Amino acid sequence: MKQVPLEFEQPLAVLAQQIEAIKKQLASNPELDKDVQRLQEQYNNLEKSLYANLRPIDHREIARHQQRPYARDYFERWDSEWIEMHGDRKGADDPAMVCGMVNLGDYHVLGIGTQKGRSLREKQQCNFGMPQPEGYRKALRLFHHAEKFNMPVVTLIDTPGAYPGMHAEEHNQAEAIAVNLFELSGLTVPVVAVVTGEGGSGGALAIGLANRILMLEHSVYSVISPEGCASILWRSADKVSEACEAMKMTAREILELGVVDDVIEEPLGGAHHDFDLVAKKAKETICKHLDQLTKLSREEIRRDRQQKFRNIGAFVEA
Amino acid sequence: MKQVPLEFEQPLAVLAQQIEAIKKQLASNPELDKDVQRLQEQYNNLEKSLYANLRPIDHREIARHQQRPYARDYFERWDSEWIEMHGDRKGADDPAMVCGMVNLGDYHVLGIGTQKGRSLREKQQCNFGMPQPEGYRKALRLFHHAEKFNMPVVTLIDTPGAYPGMHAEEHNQAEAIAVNLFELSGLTVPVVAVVTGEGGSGGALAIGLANRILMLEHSVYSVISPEGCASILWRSADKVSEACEAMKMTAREILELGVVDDVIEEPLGGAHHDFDLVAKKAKETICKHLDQLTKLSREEIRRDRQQKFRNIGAFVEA
Amino acid sequence: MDLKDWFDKRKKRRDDEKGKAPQPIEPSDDICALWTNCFQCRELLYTRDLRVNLHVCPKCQYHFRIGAIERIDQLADEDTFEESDANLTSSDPLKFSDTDNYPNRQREASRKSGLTEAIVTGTCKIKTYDAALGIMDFGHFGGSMGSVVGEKVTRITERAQRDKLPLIIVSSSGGARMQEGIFSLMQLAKTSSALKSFQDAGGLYISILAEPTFGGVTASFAMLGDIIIAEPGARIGFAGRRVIEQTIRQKLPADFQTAEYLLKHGQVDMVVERAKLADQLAKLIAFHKLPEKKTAVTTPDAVPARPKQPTKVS
Amino acid sequence: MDLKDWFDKRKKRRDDEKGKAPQPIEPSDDICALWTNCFQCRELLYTRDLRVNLHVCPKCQYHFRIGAIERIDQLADEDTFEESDANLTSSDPLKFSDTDNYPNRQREASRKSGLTEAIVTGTCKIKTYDAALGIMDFGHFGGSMGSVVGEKVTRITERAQRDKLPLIIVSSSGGARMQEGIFSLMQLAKTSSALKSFQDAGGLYISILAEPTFGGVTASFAMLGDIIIAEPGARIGFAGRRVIEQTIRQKLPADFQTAEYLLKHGQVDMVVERAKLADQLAKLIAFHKLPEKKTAVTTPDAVPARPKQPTKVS
Ligand SMILES: [Zn+2]
Ligand SMILES: [Zn+2]
Repeated sequence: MKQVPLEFEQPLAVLAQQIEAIKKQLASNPELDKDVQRLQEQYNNLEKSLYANLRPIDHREIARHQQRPYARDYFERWDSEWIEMHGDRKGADDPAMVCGMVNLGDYHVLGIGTQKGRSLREKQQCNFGMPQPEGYRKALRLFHHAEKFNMPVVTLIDTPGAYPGMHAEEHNQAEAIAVNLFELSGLTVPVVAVVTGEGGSGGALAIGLANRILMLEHSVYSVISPEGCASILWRSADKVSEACEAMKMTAREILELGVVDDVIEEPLGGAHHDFDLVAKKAKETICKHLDQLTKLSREEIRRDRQQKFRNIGAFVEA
Repeated sequence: MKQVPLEFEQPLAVLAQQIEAIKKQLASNPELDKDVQRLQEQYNNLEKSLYANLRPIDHREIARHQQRPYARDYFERWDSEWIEMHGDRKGADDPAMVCGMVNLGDYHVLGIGTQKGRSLREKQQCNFGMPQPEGYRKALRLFHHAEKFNMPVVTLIDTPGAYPGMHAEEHNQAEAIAVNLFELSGLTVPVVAVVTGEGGSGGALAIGLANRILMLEHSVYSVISPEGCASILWRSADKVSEACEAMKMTAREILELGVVDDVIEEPLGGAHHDFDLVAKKAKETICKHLDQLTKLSREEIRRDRQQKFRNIGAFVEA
Repeated sequence: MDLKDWFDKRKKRRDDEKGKAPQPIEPSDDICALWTNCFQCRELLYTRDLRVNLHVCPKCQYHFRIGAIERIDQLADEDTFEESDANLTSSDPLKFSDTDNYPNRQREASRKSGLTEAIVTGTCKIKTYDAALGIMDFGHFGGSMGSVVGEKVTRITERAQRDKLPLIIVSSSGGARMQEGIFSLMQLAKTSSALKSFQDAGGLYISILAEPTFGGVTASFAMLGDIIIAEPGARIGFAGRRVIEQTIRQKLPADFQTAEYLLKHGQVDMVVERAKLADQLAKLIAFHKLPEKKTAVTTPDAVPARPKQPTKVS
Repeated sequence: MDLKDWFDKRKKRRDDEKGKAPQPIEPSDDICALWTNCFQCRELLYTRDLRVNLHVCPKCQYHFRIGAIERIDQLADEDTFEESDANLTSSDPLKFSDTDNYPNRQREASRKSGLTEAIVTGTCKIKTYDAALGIMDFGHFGGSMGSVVGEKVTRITERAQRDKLPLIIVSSSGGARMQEGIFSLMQLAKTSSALKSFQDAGGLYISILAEPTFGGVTASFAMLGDIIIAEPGARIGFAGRRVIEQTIRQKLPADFQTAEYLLKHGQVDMVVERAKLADQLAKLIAFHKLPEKKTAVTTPDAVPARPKQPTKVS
């Protein structure tokens, strides 16, 4: 798959083109080899320096890269025979929420993830990864399935947020999210959530109330979209980068704030450069946490999760 | 409220007219008084004999009388300050399913009943008493409320059945009914169901899986509408009366079959002749059964209900 | 013919035929005819080929209705099915009579289906996994649910609970057994109640919906699966299509109430073609057998892939 | 001004005024102005009359937004409210700054609202019934939920669970406190989790939705009531109207996201006008206090009908 460069990667793309152009002349002009080597070195240095100095908004661009691996890409790599489960049983099957039975290492887990869609058609069906209330209720059904059969729940989060539409409001999007939080907090099976791309607001949290929250290196997680934040607080759409910075939405920042438990490294350039590697690393990290969690009793697993969220908050008690 | 006579009551109606006509002449012609007395006696005898020899289809006509008391009529009479609870929390509030908190004698009960609607507009809103899946899910929500707060559930059944429509099928009418049966069977609070009019098929049973099933004297309860039965088995719409007879759908017959626990008497002519009296009798009978049920532990209450239905069936074991 | 006899005879026949080349079968009373028209694509199919293909049209994948015995044969490992409660038969509690009486209609139904009731229940192995099984047969009395169907579903559920077996029920039903009146209706309550106990105890129930599943069966045990599978093209619903069209006075979409329509509307977990059904069931059972220890995992891969020979019935 | 001081002063004033004829009040910094235009019917209303009428327009029944103190005053029996956790204040975990920094914005919010945070919590009696109470105030920082709101909701829920009190929360919020970033979002999880424990323990939680309730508050504790009540005309939703219109590029119905619209769409149990709210709460609490014995029933009728005087604030 040919990588589509992001805006901040343009200098790299230009270098790469130059290298390609010279390489074509190599056969007739062997002494150009040195130029190629020099340029390749420049390329490598530039890439490293770019990725060593990413701004929050750059992370966000990587997190939203159109070639980024989505939930199905992980499930397929973890278990080529994973079995998808459809529907909320009450009238809808939301393609933006993918659920199924996945063999993850030695664990049988209920995998639940938002799905943005790759092709335009799939994107539209998935509302670009923004679930309807029915999607959250499908996830809820599977939470209960996991609880009944004592299976860990692994959720993959990559959503701009819950879909803001008329149908969604009429069908009580807010309740769908709230009830998921409510029920997730009561599960006695381990829940591990991974923010693989964008973690957008309540629509992300609705499958993210977990014993362990992991984030991919370039993924982001925020209470409101930077666009929304910029337009409300700065009253200017130009201030998205400032908003990204101010909200502390990158994996490393949130790890430092103590909300996230682990950050999963991505290959240089982002997860879309090597799906297999990222799926493997994610699997290892998830299993590491499952290994810890399954040592607890079921009641302890619930208490662990409740305690985790009980303690999140920053305030002064005079 | 002036009573609207049913077809089999026409002879009575004719007599009543004659009596009215003569009464008008009484002032100028006092000796007609004897005729009035004689006719009134005739009327009373005819009424008694008609009601002593009702055919199943006559019961059904009384059960479907347009002036028959509906769920709201009972709730209002039991508790003038009863509090209605609306909605399934997920997008709809089905007016065909009325739910609320009702003080019934000394009990705080969750009252749940189908509602046919009195005015044409209300009838249409209520789909003539045929709930949508959302109506059953509203009831389900209240079952859980009752379970949580240890309140008896009292259901009032008067429905031709679940609504057979495209929306209903799309939203899984079958699942809505099945899940209600499933969840009702697990409740540990007393459930008393009263068939007050028509008990039509699965749509009735969906709020009827109770510790005690009571029927009003003229109410009917059947697995399929007599029209449906006639058209399938006799292949003739004319055979409705035969179907009514064959299916054994009247209160007394079902009592004899052992499926129903008690029959509540109606005033001569049917429940619509005296709402207050019928509401009072229904209340007394329900409370009598609640008195018995609340003597059991919560687990015993559940077992009592499960055992009741475990034992229903007629078969030969060779 | 008694079901046990049938299975015995079949086993004998299979043993006899081992190693022989396939023989053309003769049309007989037992099987319909030599040639069958596909209901969907109208293709003329050689009946034996159709049977070998699990009664799925090789051209358009139309899934023909199949009887309980055929179905058991397709799902259960060879000679592992043990029937339970075969001795339960309908009584006539209402002394019901329409243009004919209920006992006569029962006899007629049994003559046509070769079964005593609209469901066969028992235990078996599915790709080596133990399971409790219930298979409805639309060919018997329209797969209608009376007291016997209700009782047998309840008993196999209780059996599954007692013996900690996964429960698998294949539904195919036109609805209620009208001739048993209120008793028929109450079977919805009885079966749902049994399933509640089973599922509260942690039992796995996989419900399979086959062409057609309607009415009381859909509104009770068929819709209560932990996992619900539909066969391709199967029509499934609560109310029948005609009743709905009469009520709403409007044409319904062509795919209304099909398995695929239900999948789209979130009512079934998956649509699985008949040829893959047994394997899928084995995978699902394996997945829900949880490893107590990490090392004790039984993955579906561990299931021996034993090729299954379709039974030749004559 | 400290909330406790405020209540003390108010009590003193009320004591002073006992037996006096009502005095015309002077406009001051504390109250807005002598006259108010109704937002809905544009009627010019004498502000004092409006206040006496619980801030409900006497002409069109428009329910004005009211502050937390006003609301407590309307719901709690006189002098029964005891505030908890008044000592919690926001910190600035992200060192957040947009066109101004977060601490400055906090000070500004407090100056406007007279409160330290967007919710006031405590215990009180409502028509003689003990209750735990949380009242949000849209006038403070748009009723946004940050760590303090989350912590106070959690603590009052834990208090209700410990002391077996019914929990009543009046929500009014524009959504998240952006300045607290991910901490703000996590308060949805924290409050919902606390409510799960409370409700598993059998606690009664009545959620009241007041104009306006949006975003994270709706998507957590506001929608988790055993009973959900909305005030007439209140706008309630997850996403804001403008965001939705931009997304679907289509005009929304005029009554979209109003309390009455939500009632029609099954999202709230009832819409209760402000004048009847305290009585309704008392009835609901009474109904859920179950008689252990038949004879020990406490019916709402047993509640003394004590006429409540609206507080005059100056
Ligand atoms: Zn075909
Ligand atoms: Zn007004």
